[in-house]
Amino acid sequence: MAVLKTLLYLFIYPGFLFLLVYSTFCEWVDRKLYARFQNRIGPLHTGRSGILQPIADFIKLLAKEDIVPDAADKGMFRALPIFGLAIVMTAIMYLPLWHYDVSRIGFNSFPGDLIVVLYLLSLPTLVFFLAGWHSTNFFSTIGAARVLTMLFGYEVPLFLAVLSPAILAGSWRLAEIAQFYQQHPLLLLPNIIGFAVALICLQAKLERTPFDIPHAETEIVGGIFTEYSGKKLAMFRLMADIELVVGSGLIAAVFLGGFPGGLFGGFVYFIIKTLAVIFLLSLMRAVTGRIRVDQVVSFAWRYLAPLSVLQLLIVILIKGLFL
Amino acid sequence: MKIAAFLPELLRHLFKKPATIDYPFEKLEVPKDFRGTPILKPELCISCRACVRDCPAEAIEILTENEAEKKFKMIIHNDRCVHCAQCVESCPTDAMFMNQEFELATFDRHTLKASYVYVRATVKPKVPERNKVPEGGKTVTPAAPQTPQLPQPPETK
Amino acid sequence: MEFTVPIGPQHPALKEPISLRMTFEGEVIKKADVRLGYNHRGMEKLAEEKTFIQNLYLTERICGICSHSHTTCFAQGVEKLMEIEAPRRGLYIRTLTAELERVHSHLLWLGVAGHEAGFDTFFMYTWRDREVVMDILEALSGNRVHYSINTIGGVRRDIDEVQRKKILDSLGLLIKRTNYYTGIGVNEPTFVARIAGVGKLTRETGIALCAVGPTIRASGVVQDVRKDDPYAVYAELPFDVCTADSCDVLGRVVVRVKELLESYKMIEYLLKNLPAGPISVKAPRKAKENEVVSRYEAPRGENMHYIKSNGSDKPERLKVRAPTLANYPATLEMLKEGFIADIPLIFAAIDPCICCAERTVQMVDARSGEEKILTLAELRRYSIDYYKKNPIRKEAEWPF
Amino acid sequence: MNDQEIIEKIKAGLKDKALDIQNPAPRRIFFRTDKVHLRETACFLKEALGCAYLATISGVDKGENFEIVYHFANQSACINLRTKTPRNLPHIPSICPEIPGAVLYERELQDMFGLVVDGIPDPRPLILPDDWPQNNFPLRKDWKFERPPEKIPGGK
Repeated sequence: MAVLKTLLYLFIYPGFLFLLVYSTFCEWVDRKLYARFQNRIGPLHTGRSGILQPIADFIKLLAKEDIVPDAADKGMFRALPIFGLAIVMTAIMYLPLWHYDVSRIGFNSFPGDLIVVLYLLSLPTLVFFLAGWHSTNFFSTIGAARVLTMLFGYEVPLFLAVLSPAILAGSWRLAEIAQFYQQHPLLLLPNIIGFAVALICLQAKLERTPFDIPHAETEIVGGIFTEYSGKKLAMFRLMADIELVVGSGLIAAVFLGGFPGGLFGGFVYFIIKTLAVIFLLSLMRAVTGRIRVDQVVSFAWRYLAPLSVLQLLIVILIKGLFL
Repeated sequence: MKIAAFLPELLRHLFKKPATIDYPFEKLEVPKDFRGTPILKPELCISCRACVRDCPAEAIEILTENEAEKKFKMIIHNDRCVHCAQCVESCPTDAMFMNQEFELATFDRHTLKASYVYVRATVKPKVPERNKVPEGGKTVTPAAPQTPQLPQPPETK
Repeated sequence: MEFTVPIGPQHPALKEPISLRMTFEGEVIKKADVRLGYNHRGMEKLAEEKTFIQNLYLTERICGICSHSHTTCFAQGVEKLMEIEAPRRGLYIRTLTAELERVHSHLLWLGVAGHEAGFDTFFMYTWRDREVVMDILEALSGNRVHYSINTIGGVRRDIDEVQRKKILDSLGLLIKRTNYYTGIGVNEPTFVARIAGVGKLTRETGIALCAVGPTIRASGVVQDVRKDDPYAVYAELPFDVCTADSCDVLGRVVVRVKELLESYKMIEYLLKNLPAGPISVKAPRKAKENEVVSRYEAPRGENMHYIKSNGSDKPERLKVRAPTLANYPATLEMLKEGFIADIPLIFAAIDPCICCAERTVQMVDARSGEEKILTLAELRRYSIDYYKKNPIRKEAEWPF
Repeated sequence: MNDQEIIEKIKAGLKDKALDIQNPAPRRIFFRTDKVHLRETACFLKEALGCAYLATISGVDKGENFEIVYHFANQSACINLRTKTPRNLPHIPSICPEIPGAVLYERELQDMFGLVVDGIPDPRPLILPDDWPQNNFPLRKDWKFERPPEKIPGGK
């Protein structure tokens, strides 16, 4: 029974199958919202209100000719999309959705899994860098350099912002953090600065406007993806979608009180909370223009890092004085 | 400087009807004087070739089918037409007009050719000085009245 | 490490083909060079073989955005050669179309600037509002892009009372939206951070490099053909030449937005003071041997046609100078010491409208680093050979 | 500054280097100069009349000669300076030292008329492709373009 449950966990929910379906759905939500903010219709014809459009795009890309450039490092070039996809799919296993027991330590929930998720979310950035670097195209190389430059900006504030609720909850384990905030929902309020910082950093991590600098199409064509086509590009697109789900799931687990209620309750909470985060991310994408890479770094260190330190200070004060 | 200056506008648009329409299924109406595709009214054409002379895209051809019967053939190459309506302007008898058709895209250029076979009309041109024997225009002088014949329908349209 | 990157002829930031060859050091541009000729259509040669009436439609097709500019410039030149004068109502309608075209071009440009800065929402909104003026132009002239409203000796279509009312009504909306965008343009921090202080062109360099239009006006030079050399009915219109002193892309945005507001004023004046009378006079087919220089302030800058006639119904020589060509030397100057990220913005800030030609491709072999110039035929042969040697695999290569 | 004053200034400043000064329309002044005085004249127009703005350079094929028209403009007039060069020796001096913005127009002249602009800072072709055949200058009157027959897939 336990084996079956684990297999279900890995392959159906929240593993492989659910992720495929839900990440394309999230992309549709994002596209539709972005379109409606801009007074457009958005995807419309594939499926009801275009809900199948991301899947159709995925299948279309799979059918396209796959080109590996002569000058590229062929092994790396081929392996990286699968590697990246595996990383983000692994990351969702550690979100406290289902199949965990707060009182016991399991393979998917243990003290320090927060750090693991953060680490697994950092790896895709490295994959993007390597993908760009090994394409050996000028535009890809510039894109790769920009990926790393941006990483120096947003990574530290993101870690600090995500760690402060953990400090308040007194645990490095996502399930325990979620449980703490379910018991003390009012304590979510002091984390509001951290939530804002984490949202902005997540946007940067997902490389969406205003931080879509590594693949800014009007500047460096496709950036890191310039040489990618066909199936490999489809993998990367899917990877970005799943990263969106995992990232917003992490924010929801840490800042919005997790997903209580076992299989069904957790499912409903997961959908509602991730969609709420995605709504905010879409809004941020619609409301801003792209900034320059030097502006990202200076913005991150001038505003985001001090804000997250301030958040840490608030949390420590609250913890020391009231708890 | 404000942060997120666009925000109220964006949220307002979330509840507004989209400005775009679902084009091939829904269409906007074109204004009444829209310059669409040039069409010939064969019963008015006197074969003066003013349109041939002025067409900037060489899209109009007039061939003599039968000299004795005064039968002519006009071919409008819609694949070359630039929709400027200069032919309508140049026509002394208002035999050309533009309809509202604008969706002409096709896989085959031949389907865009519209040809009309007709007997030259005997209409008095409205601007006489425009009608002064243009190049190759032997047939411009008004012909003797002849029994009115029904114009032939266009071959392809 | 310095390396050279070709921006174009095919690049997402460029809507038309042109090649900018940039030498970067890191993210900073050290050298910039421009290669034209990817879209040269030989119009000046072709014009020598067409009659004046046909050339009217040929010049219209020099550019899709400022199609009215080129026909007006050509038509008023030919009118001088033929020694006829268009009636006042015709000139009023001509000017009205010109100003509506300026409104549509500047709104389009604002959207493009937003898009180049990755600000797609701004792009969508401005282009939606541009539809208002496009609809007016369509109702007025019968088409959205090539209005063909000019003819030699006046205009082809009259404007009726219903249209006049409709345009005046729509103006209110356009003014409201333009004022709103002015607020956004100077308030949205991510947008302002991208355009302020970028693409500097000092007054002296601008003058020395013969820049025109909003590009030079944003460097504080008062240069506008509508004021300096009034054509059509601009001599009797109330308007100011808009300038800015910041010499950067922000200044060019400001100049264009100000010009929009001036254009609305002019359109209102033109509609309220529309004289009665005929709209065109009959033009002869032939022009006496003579020459004329016709100037016109297009939305992008000064447009100049030099027309020489030889007594026949065809011009002996037609020289067209579109404003973008005059702005290239200045653009190269502006690009120097900029960032890669600024290229699309700086280049878009002159509102390029590229009309040039070429059939070669520059290929760089990544391994040897040597450059090969291939003609299109060679490139085609190369690609056919490549696919013969490496056929596309039929069976799917599933990565799992 | 009205047209008459400009003409007076040109006459006074250039003396006999400015030949047949015409004023065919308001704000349009045409005059001719020999090509050896070209740079000097451009310099005079720039310094004395404020015509730093060169709108364009037009070339005209006149059979024996090429006529080259430099269209200068200032705030009050468009001053057109003509010069000519024989067809068998098509050389003109570059005015780039005086007016740096002239370089593109001079390159265009080289491409289209086969003129040789002496002292041009950047002599590469501007608009013609790199594989363009030698000694083909499209805007010369003796250069005729044969339109290739239109090929429509599937026959006419």
